[in-house]
Amino acid sequence: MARYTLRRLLLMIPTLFGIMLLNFMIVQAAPGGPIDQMLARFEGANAMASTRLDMGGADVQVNDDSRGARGIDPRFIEQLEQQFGFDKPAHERFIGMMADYLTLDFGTSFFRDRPVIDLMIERLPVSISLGLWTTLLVYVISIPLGIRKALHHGSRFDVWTSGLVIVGYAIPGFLFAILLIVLFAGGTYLDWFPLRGLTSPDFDELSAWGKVKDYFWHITLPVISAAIGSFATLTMLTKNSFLDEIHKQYVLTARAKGADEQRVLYGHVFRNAMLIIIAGLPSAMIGIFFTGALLIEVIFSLDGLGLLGFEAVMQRDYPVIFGTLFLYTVIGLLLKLISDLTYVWVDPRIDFASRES
Amino acid sequence: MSEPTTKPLLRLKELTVSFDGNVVVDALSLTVNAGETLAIVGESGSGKSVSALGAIDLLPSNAEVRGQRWLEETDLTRLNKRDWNGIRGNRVGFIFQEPMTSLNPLHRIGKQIGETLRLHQGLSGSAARSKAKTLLEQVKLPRPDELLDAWPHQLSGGQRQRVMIAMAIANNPALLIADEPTTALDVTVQQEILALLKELRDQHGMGVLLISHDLNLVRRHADRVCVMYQGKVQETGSVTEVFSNPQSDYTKALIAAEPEGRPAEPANTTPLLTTQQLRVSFKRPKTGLFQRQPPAFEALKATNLTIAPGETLGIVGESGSGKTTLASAIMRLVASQGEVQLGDTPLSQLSGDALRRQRHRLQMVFQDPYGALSPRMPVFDIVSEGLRFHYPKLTDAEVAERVHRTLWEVGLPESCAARYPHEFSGGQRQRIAVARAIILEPELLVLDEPTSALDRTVQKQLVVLLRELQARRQLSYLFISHDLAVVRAMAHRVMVLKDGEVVEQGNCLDVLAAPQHAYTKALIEAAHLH
Amino acid sequence: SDETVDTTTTAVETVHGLSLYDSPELPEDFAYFPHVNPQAPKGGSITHTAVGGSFDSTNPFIIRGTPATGISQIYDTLMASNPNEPFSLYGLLAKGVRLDPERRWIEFDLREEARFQDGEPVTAYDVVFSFDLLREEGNPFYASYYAGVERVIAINEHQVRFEFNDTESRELPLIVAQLPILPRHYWEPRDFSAPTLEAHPGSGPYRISEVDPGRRIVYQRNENYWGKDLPVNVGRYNIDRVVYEYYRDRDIAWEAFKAGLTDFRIDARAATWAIGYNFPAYQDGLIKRITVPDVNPSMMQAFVFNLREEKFQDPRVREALSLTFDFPWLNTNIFYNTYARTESFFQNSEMEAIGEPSEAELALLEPFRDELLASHQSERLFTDPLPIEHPVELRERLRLALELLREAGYRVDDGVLVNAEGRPLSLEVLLYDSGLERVVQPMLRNMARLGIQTSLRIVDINQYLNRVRDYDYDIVISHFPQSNNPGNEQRDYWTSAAAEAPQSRNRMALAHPAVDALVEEIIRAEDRESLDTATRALDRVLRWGFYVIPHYHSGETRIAVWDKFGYPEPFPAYAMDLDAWWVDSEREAALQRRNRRR
Amino acid sequence: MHVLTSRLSPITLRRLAAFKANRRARISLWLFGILFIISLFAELVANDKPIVMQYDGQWYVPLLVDYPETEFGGFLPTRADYLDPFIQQQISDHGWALWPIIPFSYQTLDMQMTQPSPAPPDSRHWLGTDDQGRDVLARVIYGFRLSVAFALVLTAGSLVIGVFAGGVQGYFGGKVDLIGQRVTEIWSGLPVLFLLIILASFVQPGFWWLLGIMLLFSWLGLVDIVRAEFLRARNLEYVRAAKAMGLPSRLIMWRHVLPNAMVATLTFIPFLFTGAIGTLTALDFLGFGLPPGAPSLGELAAQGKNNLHAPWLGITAFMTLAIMLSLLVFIGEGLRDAFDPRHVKQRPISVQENSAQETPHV
Ligand SMILES: Nc1ncnc2c1ncn2[C@@H]1O[C@H](COP(=O)(O)OP(=O)(O)OP(=O)(O)O)[C@@H](O)[C@H]1O
Ligand SMILES: Nc1ncnc2c1ncn2[C@@H]1O[C@H](COP(=O)(O)OP(=O)(O)OP(=O)(O)O)[C@@H](O)[C@H]1O
Ligand SMILES: [Mg+2]
Ligand SMILES: [Mg+2]
Repeated sequence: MARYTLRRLLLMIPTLFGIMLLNFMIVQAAPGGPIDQMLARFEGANAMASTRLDMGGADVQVNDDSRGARGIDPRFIEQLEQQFGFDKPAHERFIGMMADYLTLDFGTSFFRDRPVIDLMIERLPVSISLGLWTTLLVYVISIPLGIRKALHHGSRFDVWTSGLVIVGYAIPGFLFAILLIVLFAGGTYLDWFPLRGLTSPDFDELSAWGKVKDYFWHITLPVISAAIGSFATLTMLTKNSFLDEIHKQYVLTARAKGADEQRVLYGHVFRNAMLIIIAGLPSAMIGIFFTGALLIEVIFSLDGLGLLGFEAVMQRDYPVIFGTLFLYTVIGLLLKLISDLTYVWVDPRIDFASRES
Repeated sequence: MSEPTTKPLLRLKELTVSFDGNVVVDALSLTVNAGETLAIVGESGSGKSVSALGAIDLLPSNAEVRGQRWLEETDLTRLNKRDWNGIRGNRVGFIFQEPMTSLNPLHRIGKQIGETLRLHQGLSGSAARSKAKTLLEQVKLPRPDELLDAWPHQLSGGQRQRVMIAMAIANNPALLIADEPTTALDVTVQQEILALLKELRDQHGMGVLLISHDLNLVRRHADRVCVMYQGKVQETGSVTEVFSNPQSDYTKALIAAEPEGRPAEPANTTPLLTTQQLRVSFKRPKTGLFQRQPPAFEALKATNLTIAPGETLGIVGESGSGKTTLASAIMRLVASQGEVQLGDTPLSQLSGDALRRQRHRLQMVFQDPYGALSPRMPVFDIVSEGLRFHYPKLTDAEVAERVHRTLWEVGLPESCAARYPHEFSGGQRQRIAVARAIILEPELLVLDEPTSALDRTVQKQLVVLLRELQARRQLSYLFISHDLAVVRAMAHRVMVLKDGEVVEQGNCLDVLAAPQHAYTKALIEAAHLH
Repeated sequence: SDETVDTTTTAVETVHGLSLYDSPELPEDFAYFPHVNPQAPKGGSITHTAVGGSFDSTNPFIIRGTPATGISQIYDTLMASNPNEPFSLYGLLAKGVRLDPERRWIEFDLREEARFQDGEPVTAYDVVFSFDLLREEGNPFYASYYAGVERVIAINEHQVRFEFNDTESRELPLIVAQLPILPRHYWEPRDFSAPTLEAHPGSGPYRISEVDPGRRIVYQRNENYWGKDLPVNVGRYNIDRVVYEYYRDRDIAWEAFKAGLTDFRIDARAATWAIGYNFPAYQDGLIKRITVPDVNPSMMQAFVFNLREEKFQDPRVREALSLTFDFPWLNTNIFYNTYARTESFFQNSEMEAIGEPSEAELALLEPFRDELLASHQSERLFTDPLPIEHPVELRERLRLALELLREAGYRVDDGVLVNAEGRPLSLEVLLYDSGLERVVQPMLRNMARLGIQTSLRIVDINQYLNRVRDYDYDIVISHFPQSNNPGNEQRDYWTSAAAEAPQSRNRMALAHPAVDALVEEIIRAEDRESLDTATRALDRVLRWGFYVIPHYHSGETRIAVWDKFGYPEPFPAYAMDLDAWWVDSEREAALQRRNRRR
Repeated sequence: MHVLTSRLSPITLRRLAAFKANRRARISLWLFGILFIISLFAELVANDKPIVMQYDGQWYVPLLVDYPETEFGGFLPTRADYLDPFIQQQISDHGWALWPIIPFSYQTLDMQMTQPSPAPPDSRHWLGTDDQGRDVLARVIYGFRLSVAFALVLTAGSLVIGVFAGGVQGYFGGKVDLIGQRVTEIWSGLPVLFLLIILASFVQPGFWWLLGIMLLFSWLGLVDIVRAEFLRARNLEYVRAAKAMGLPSRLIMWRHVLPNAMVATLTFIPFLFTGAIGTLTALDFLGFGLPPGAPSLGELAAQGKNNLHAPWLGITAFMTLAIMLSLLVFIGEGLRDAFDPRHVKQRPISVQENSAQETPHV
């Protein structure tokens, strides 16, 4: 296994390189680059990405330019190109970028003038809060629920819980988030929860317990909205995997040993049924951390990584795009390796050796 | 033999079991007294296992159980789940018929035994481990220290069966239900295990409900016997009574049935299969993911053998001696060193498609029939699959005809074709596995314990069928069995394996009559061949 | 500074205010602006909803970073404008000003008591520094905005002089008078071009008191503001705390307003205004809705034809297409009848052309009669009154449109409108804001009834800008915002020079000698009268040319506030002047009590 | 029927019976079928032109043929707009017309609305109108067809590719796995959003374009789980047995490994299906989706968000998705039961106790 692990680690280098190269080429090929963005800002049409997510409201096109724009000095464009390094050919830029990455230098955002890594670290609390609690909530509820459903397959309990999780899945997350806000945080009905953010403005002055309370008070609605759609798949997966295992001979053996239902289910069936679920956990984490909650972030005005990435794409903020991509990819590849090793840990019969055809 | 008491331990009254309306056990009544062994014998598929499972409520949910059951003074029909958990594994030990599939594949041996101890004796940690080790020693498992950390799939059939036994007796149960407990064991180990059970019985007054098709064994180890046929009890009585004076026709037939006769001599002596220096070694179990790999375990040491067309080579040997490994190596299912040659084809040098194209020439019946049948395939598909693939020209009707004929030949009704493997009894599954292999009429058929779960009558029928096929098509068999009587009826030559080495080989009758090696002697001695 | 200083300075009279055309209305000793309440109580707070989602910089002068809203209120300018006049400035940092009659230079005398918020005096060197800083390191906008300034010199600590190279522009002196003054001592050691989140000092009435990116920025009224008793400031800057709350989502911001988390809201949407106010706080009378009539020309928002396309060359085709825009339907069914059709490019101002052309207008137009007749294919421009009276009823409009198209050589062939060569007329509307789809679709549908092949394309903003810059579109939605004092920017909107430039605002790529001449006329205008004449003439040329399909405007600003504010009534004529609002402390306390109870 | 059943093999009959025994699945299948068929004939159900009409004694089939307005006394030589009050007046004066139940198509702007849109449900618009004045029900019907078609193709496509890729990697292991995995990793690292942006700069991305692009990536989600299941299953005894029988790898994978490694995949099918609709929704939401005007459920959801004062938009979008998904999940459960060898007729597993209690005691 150690050799396999080492081999996988080494293979990550070409994989990463391939991903970066492809992305670099594709991103460059997309119409509209950072220069256009700068010009757009200059013209007053600040193409903030979030307006893209928050459109269709006003009756007039978004435009707040009242100064009356004037022609742009071509020197300014040249200067921008120099500043962004576009005066160099693409392959030089790519090689330069990869060389910087080797020293873990991810560059500086074009528009924000902050190191990419700082931007990411700054947004980590939001993403981790959302991701962690959502994942936890989903796993803590779905797995026992799925098991119970498997035990009572076809019963009334099974039917109504299926209905519930499916409805949760079907409800578009952003609509649900808004519904929650209108019901529980708006000015029309109840006003129990805050509308926005991760903590209160006076967070620093609160006692430790107050801080905890404040944090969960803020995170409740976003987490519920982010989680609502995720119960269904995991619950059904758990249920079906259990249904598949629960009749096997070894379960009978466990029963014959006098193991109670809990032990049979969690001690015996669980490990057999959960291969995919346990092994999928790392990737579920990365999914939830890094991409899952774009709209939730917008609606609750939480600045998380999802929004950072999306805005970077919309603004063509190349350093942020590639920096975040690089980090996600590295983490993703590592998690993938971990999940492969988890397979072997969960089921020792699994190996990765070749089977001749 | 100890004096059986008359204190009733398990009482079944009018136990009736039906699956989706089909009655498979019809009003079975029996009593097992403390310190007594009651044997149930009977035809394969007659409902022995189902009755035993029904008694302690372990049947699947599509089974309907009626009738009354008592364990000592406890009315078993009125127990709730919690009560059952206190009884099963503690007061009632259960040895399942199919040891190969009955262990949790993802728990180490030590943990599985330890769990029983922890559940009922509260033992854990090193105490449980040392107790588990003692148990493994009691059931004569070699290398117990190492095997505690092994996964079930790293054990041979007999070894797994002994783990099952160890689990069942771990808590000194008052009642032991042993469903074919020794099918995968060679006779010497079998003797020792039975002696162990006897000792427990005598020491703790344990009652044993023994299900077996081995009449020899029943005669020597049971006090009373109950004969079942098609879900009904044919007769019950003390062993001596029933054996000396059988009442029902079936019992008579059963007692009379004994594999007999000899295979026809092969016409040809140019070898069909040759192995040279065939060796297999396995990685030893590792305790942790990143632990150092211990040195490999040599399961099969350099083995040479030849089989001529129309010849049967019997393989006997101690459980765990490498018989299955040898078969798998010949089948090229495990990585091995050395040469295997089939006819002119050097199998060991082929791989991929070339090897696959040779495969229809040699087929195998696996020791673990349950595991070897796709759980989601109905029997018809299982049996017909190879046929359809290797003989694509056959029409659907021809395929169906051959499948039904083969099923009939192995003694299965046509109606079973649409059922799934789990809906059969152990012996029936074994016959499905045999049917799947013989339907292809390969040149070489490797049979790994094909009769272990069959009662004498069916066994006899199968032996006859195999011999007839051999005679007709000049099939060669590699026949692995613990049952020397069957080996005698099937094999031209035998080979005795011990610890991965061939300790003796020769003409079947010669070896059986005049064994050279000490192990062979012990084996034949224990077998009580007539 | 050791620059040589022109001694003619003293010959020019020092004045207290400037106005674009005439002299300022208010006398030198005015006590306060007429609209303010000089007794307005101080205190309280106002919470705005900030647009744009988030900010990451407190420096609004540079191109990088997203600046926080409202930063400008921490800076004083040299002069402050009077909301009651179109464009008149009175001394703020400057107590007196001298403008060369030839407009070659302007001089300001700074007030000695002027102080930055950190106590340092505001000097002429700060002015020079600010100007150079903005022009060199600031948003490139400033470089072009101040392009007409040759140089700025500090005559002494309290006198500063701007020298112009562009003496044509009447606006330029006023523009420099609005230059925000940044503290040199603070910025000199710092990198100006990089975004920052520091609460840097200004000299104005408010200072930054809390910076919480992504959440809010708070400005606190400066108790010791050096200029609080200046006439331009009396009765203004009354509210203690000005808060801008950031919400990434518009709907959530609306919820926040309903919940009382923000207390001031400008409603950009007809539907919310019409039916959204049915929540408890409004029903309890705690929220007040005010409509303030627009004080500046309503912005022209319109579908713009790309005249580079052959198919849009014919004015009859453009007119026919204009007829397919069924505003009455839109207004009734989508906009709750809250909008009015925009007709003029200078709608809602005296610069709008109405009725038949006046003599003066005709005088400007006559020299181009031939070109205009050729380009407009009709005499209507010279003879017909404005606004253009189209038939209102849709079928009639379509009938007329079809006639026009036939005149232009089109015919309907098997349901498809084709030109003489048999090529179908097909066009595509390019959008990036899907919210405006509802404005486009009905028009496209009507076009389709004429047999025109239409499509709507919604692309992401980057691609949109890219294509617009390359004139790669048939029709886009564009805007022509106008101030009360049109000037240089008109060149960018309409002239043939701009039509060539890739980055201009001349989205229709209009190139017409008459228009070019009229634009110069506007820029040159010496007084209001001639300015208005020139704009009206331009308006006529543009409107009769059907270069755009005008949209609609609301003509008023819709404001909803939690009822705790006092404000000047009537509203000043040329700006809303929120700075003159104040908070009624009793009502504020009552609201707070209520909101706490909820 | 009898002929049919007698021709089916006993095992198929048994599976059919198991499926039928699941009442929810049966009803769901019926409902889904009915809905889908209705939506297949959407043009007959919701359209802005009459199915047939008679005018001045002449027969017309506007549903199939485009008649110019001039036929009916108008002046426009282009396809008549039958909702135009003038034409309607003409028709009622000169003949009659048979209209579909919903006289609006998905793109029809109602020119005679009684209240500003988005308008709440009323007798004219059963589910109200959206913010452009289009009939929501008509859009839902067409949108259902479009979404289901999209999802069907996408699901089927991703299943085939995903199961194949995952299966091959998992089953063969070794180099195939090692290299295949790296390729999938690189593939999944491709920036979908940018590809869409690039695509949008060349063509107006329509149904098939989106389908194609999505198909390039949608299967990636399946690869890992299928691979994991194959990795496990390939070591099982029955797979060895199949191998010993001489079956080629493809058959072993197809007939032995796959059916036993499909739990997760089968579970995911309904979700893949709705996920595909969700993807379309998200793309529409971000503006990279179907061309404007297309009847998309995603656009409806986005409208729901942008028009909170018009809750019927969001509710309709949600109900449509919820109903569709529930039906699919229930059908999926029925299929699972049908192919589950141990399927028991809808009885909870804990019957053991019950049966014990039923037994009369002495
Ligand atoms: N789950 C099931 N569903 C339907 N029928 C079953 C099921 N399990 C067992 N049977 C049937 O019940 C009958 C009795 O089976 P049982 O396992 O008790 O046989 P057995 O006497 O133990 O035979 P063997 O000696 O072969 O093990 C058999 O005919 C078998 O086909
Ligand atoms: N995968 C494996 N890994 C490690 N050891 C193994 C593995 N498979 C078998 N062994 C060991 O190899 C030895 C031979 O096993 P094999 O299955 O060939 O025995 P056998 O002769 O068939 O015994 P039985 O009669 O009990 O079936 C046993 O000791 C077993 O523990
Ligand atoms: Mg049995
Ligand atoms: Mg064996």
